[in-house]
Amino acid sequence: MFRLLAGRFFASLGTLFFVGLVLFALTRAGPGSPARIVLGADATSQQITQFEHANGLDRPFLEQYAAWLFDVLRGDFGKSFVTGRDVAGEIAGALPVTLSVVLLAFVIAIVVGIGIGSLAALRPGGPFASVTRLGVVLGLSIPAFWLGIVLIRFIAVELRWLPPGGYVPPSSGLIAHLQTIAMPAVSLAVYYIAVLARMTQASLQDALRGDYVRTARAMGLSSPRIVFYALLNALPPVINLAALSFGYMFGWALIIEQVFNIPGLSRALLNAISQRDFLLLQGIVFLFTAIFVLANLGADLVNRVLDPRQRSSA
Amino acid sequence: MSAPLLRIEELRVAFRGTGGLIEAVRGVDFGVAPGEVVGIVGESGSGKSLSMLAVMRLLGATARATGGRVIFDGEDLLAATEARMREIRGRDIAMVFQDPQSSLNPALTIGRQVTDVVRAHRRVSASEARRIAVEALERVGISEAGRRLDAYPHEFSGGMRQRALIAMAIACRPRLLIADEPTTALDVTVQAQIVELIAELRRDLGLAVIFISHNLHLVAEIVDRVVVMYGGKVVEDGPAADIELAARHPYTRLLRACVPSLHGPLGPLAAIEGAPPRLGRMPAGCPFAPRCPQAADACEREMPPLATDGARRIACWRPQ
Amino acid sequence: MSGPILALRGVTKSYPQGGLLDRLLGRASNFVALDDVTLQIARGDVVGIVGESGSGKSTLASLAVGLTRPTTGEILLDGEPLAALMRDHAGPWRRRIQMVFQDSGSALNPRKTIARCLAQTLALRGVPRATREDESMALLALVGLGSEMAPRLPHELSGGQRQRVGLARALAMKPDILIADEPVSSLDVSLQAQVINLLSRLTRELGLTLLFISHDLAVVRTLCTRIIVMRKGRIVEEGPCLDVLARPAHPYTQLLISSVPKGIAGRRAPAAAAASATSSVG
Amino acid sequence: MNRLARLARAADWTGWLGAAIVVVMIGAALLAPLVAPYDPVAISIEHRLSAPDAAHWLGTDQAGRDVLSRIIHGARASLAVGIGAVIIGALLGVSAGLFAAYKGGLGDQITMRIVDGVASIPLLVWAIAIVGILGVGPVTIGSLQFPNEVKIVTLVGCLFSPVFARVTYAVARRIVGADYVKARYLQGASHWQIALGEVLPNCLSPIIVQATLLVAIGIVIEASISFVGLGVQPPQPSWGTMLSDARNALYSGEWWLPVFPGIAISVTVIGFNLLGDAVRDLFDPRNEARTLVA
Repeated sequence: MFRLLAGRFFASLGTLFFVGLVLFALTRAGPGSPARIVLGADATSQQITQFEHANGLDRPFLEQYAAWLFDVLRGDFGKSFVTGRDVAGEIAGALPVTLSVVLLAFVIAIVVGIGIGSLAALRPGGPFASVTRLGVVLGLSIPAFWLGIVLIRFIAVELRWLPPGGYVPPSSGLIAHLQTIAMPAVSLAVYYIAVLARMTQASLQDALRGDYVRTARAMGLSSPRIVFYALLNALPPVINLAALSFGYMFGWALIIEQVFNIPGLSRALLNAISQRDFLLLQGIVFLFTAIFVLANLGADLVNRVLDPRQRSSA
Repeated sequence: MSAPLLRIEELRVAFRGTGGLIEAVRGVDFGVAPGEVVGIVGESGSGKSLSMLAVMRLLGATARATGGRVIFDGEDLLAATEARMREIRGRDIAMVFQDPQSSLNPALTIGRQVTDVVRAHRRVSASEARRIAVEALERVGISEAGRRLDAYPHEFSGGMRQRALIAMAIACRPRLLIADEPTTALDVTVQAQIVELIAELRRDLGLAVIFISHNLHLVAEIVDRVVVMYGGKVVEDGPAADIELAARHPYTRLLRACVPSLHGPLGPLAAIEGAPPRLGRMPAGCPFAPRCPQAADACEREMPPLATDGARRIACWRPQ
Repeated sequence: MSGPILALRGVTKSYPQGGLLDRLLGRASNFVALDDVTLQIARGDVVGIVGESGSGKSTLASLAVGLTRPTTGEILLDGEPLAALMRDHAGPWRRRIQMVFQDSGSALNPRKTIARCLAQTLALRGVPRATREDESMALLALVGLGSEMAPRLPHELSGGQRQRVGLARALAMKPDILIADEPVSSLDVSLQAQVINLLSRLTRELGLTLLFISHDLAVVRTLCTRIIVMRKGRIVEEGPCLDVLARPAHPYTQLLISSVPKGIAGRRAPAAAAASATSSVG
Repeated sequence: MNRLARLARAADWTGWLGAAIVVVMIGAALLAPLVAPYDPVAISIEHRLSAPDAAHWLGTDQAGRDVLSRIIHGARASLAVGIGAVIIGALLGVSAGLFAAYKGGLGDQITMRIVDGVASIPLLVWAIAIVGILGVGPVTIGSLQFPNEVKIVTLVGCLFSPVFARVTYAVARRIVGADYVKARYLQGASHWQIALGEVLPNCLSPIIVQATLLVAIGIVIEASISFVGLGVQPPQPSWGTMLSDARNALYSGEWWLPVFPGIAISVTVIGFNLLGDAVRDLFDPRNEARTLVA
């Protein structure tokens, strides 16, 4: 078991290393070198050489990458050439904002999605299952950012129940904090509610058709117990998908933050793009990728831990 | 014959199709006495498993019993409430299935699955349930049962899994065990062991058994009486020796002759031409008529009744 | 002409187990499916290979036709090493050894009509387009199917009919050796008898060498002249079929024989039943 | 009439609806210049911000441009990105999956690890970042100039490829092990004949299902990237930029500006999702209601 965990962990690190390398190469592939961007078009070649040497940009590519990666692993994302600010500090300021939206959306998606999916699976062909089917298609089809716009229009502008945007940190009051992240989190969650509901429904329905469920019925077990039997086998793929969704949600949170004008990683990333601050961009994208890879790893591990067959074969 | 423990009367089961109901079990009729072992023999599509699922009320969403009665111990199971059925299943009648691999829950230990059955029917403490589970597992020949309680199904071999399933079935001492092709998915040597185990349980626990199989030889080894089914109907029913050695229905005779044996004469096997009737395309008359070498016009037109002849019953216009 | 048509010499097949990392580091463990097997099949022999799951009988079949390669050892087809022949993937040797599979629903491509399946097979044997249809019909007739089967898809056929098509497909290559891997085990008993009779007739009429792989001793007895009993990747007993079944030398063969259902004749008195299963042979 | 049959027919009905939506949208995109009542980029100050009326069915925007015409023309970018990315993703992914499944052994493992690697890239973030790095200008290859969307199509296509690779791999590996494939091999059929003639045709249905569902996701991705200003560049119309522009109208009451482009995206995506679901139901062997009666 431990060997398996370690193996998966190192495989993920390896993935991150290579994906990071691609990212590093891509940031270097864009038009304009960092020196040109910082020093302007008028800079002399001597100034540029000097700048590049001072910032280690004249070293071999792989060496630069290794140095950067090593620093990142210690929590040092470097200092921006453009703003002169510490990239790690910038990220540390924006990450909790994004994280609070994503976490709330994640909780909503899991509770509502798995709940709806389970209920729909218990009575296949029933009215609730039909409604779920329709709801799932709608949930999958309405883009989160448009849903956000519609929510702002009705909940914030017409009904004035919630603020239309902005962000209040939890330190300035939990209620106010939740009020600011409620609509973004819901907009973000809807798609994943649909995804998880559909998966739960399909998986549980499948499990309920399983031979072991028939056996349990033939032995006279009660219905709740039989559903529990089926859930034990139906949930691992759902939990796997939920873990993956956590990673995906960060990506879509970028767009949602734009809609609700939330100062999270999205603003930092778009700023980095508009200022051509590649070190900041690199840092943020690497962070996203790391979160995504970890979510993948988590999904994988959850599956293995839940499945006794894989647990003991490790 | 003493008063039957189970009496199936004119049982009909149909699938729901887009064009309405498709009848697959078309009036099955037989009884099982207490402690009696009955074999049901038939090919795929004969309705043998389906009628037993109907007895257990386990047909699922796609099929349902459309007629007849299933009297168990004086009670019509087809009219019983689902709650009542839950009491009966596992406590009075238990059923084991063909594929022991998929019939056990892969996510739970063997012990948990057996004790769950015990606790579904008896108000006992956890430790008492465990004791009963160990006893049941030992009863079906699983050694070191106490230690094996914590094993998961995938850690068991196919034969062991089938034993564990039988342990679940007998844990509450039911009076009737329905075994649906319990050995088909197993290796021959294991198959012999399981057959032996069922014979043993019957002897020691006084259990009545319905043993479903496609193999007449296998069934004849342990059962008292054989019910032969074809096309959703009982075609012949009688003491095992009579059915195997002196069957009167042409289908039963051919069924026996077309299975090769280790002792009979060599040479081509008796073959039954054609294939069993498909669901929804049952002939109007005797279902076997299209393949029957003895078929006459009457056979094609009208289904022969199941006529009693001493200890047996035969549904054939031209019995041999 | 005198040597064995198929020979295995010290053939072992093992499968590595473990993930990519294990394999790259060369620390994967091995599962031995076939363990140092030597045997010879004479031309015209009808050989039954009997064993339970894990006995290696199916591995032996896929090695003999060249679906997999042995880890060690040598397979000779008419004296020529199979390893050398296989360098020419589509060589003329291919047609000489063909296989019939278990009817698992995957023996025939679900998207191809029977006619197309046979025509494509004939094309690979080099039969000109013009005569393919006639020959397909002849093949269907050979296995006892009418020409009305030709335009049908596999799911429109019964299990027995599909198995006949599988046989026709193998025969389309005009093989010398036919390997049949549990060809009747998933069929209903009445259809099983039809296919066994058909195989028996065809081997006789076409002078085929048949390797019949089965778990069913009674079926092997009906069909085969020779029997090979396998267990855990090894041959435990072999010889003329009737001799081995009448006087099994190996305890495992005895156990297999005693496990065959014998109907009423196999009924034991309650006391005798308690005795060891191996003692009640015959 | 029983419930299962009704449900099966309901599925057919929604499938047809999905197909109809997809056909209408693709038709609108292809024939945009003919179908659209106005020039989508023609500015008309005197008609700015007019509510839906007989002249402008869906109203006009801040620059007096006809919303309906902009939506019809916007379908081009959306569908081009959605469908284009799926084609690229399918070409890459299906060949990788087919190769890995057919080849087996080390080649299989290495290919699928690469697929895992690509799959562990967060699609949207990377698409935004890479367009950000490369800039939103047109791409020039030789004498040909492509709009910014080409970057998005290629990127999204690459990032879609693992989905296709995994689906193909999962199905193809089962088929490669099927007896009819072995039989074909034993007849001396070439690897190409087997891979393309036996394996691929039997993998197609789940691939088509995925393709349909991924077009839907591609459309949303295009809209999202355009929404943050990194996709289709003004004045060219796109559903994403229209919504982005409409944010200013949230407080001033021009409801038609945010509503109609959003509906356009949602309806198109619903169309592809319904179509994909219907295709899935059609092919899914587990669909008992169908297999049982067949």
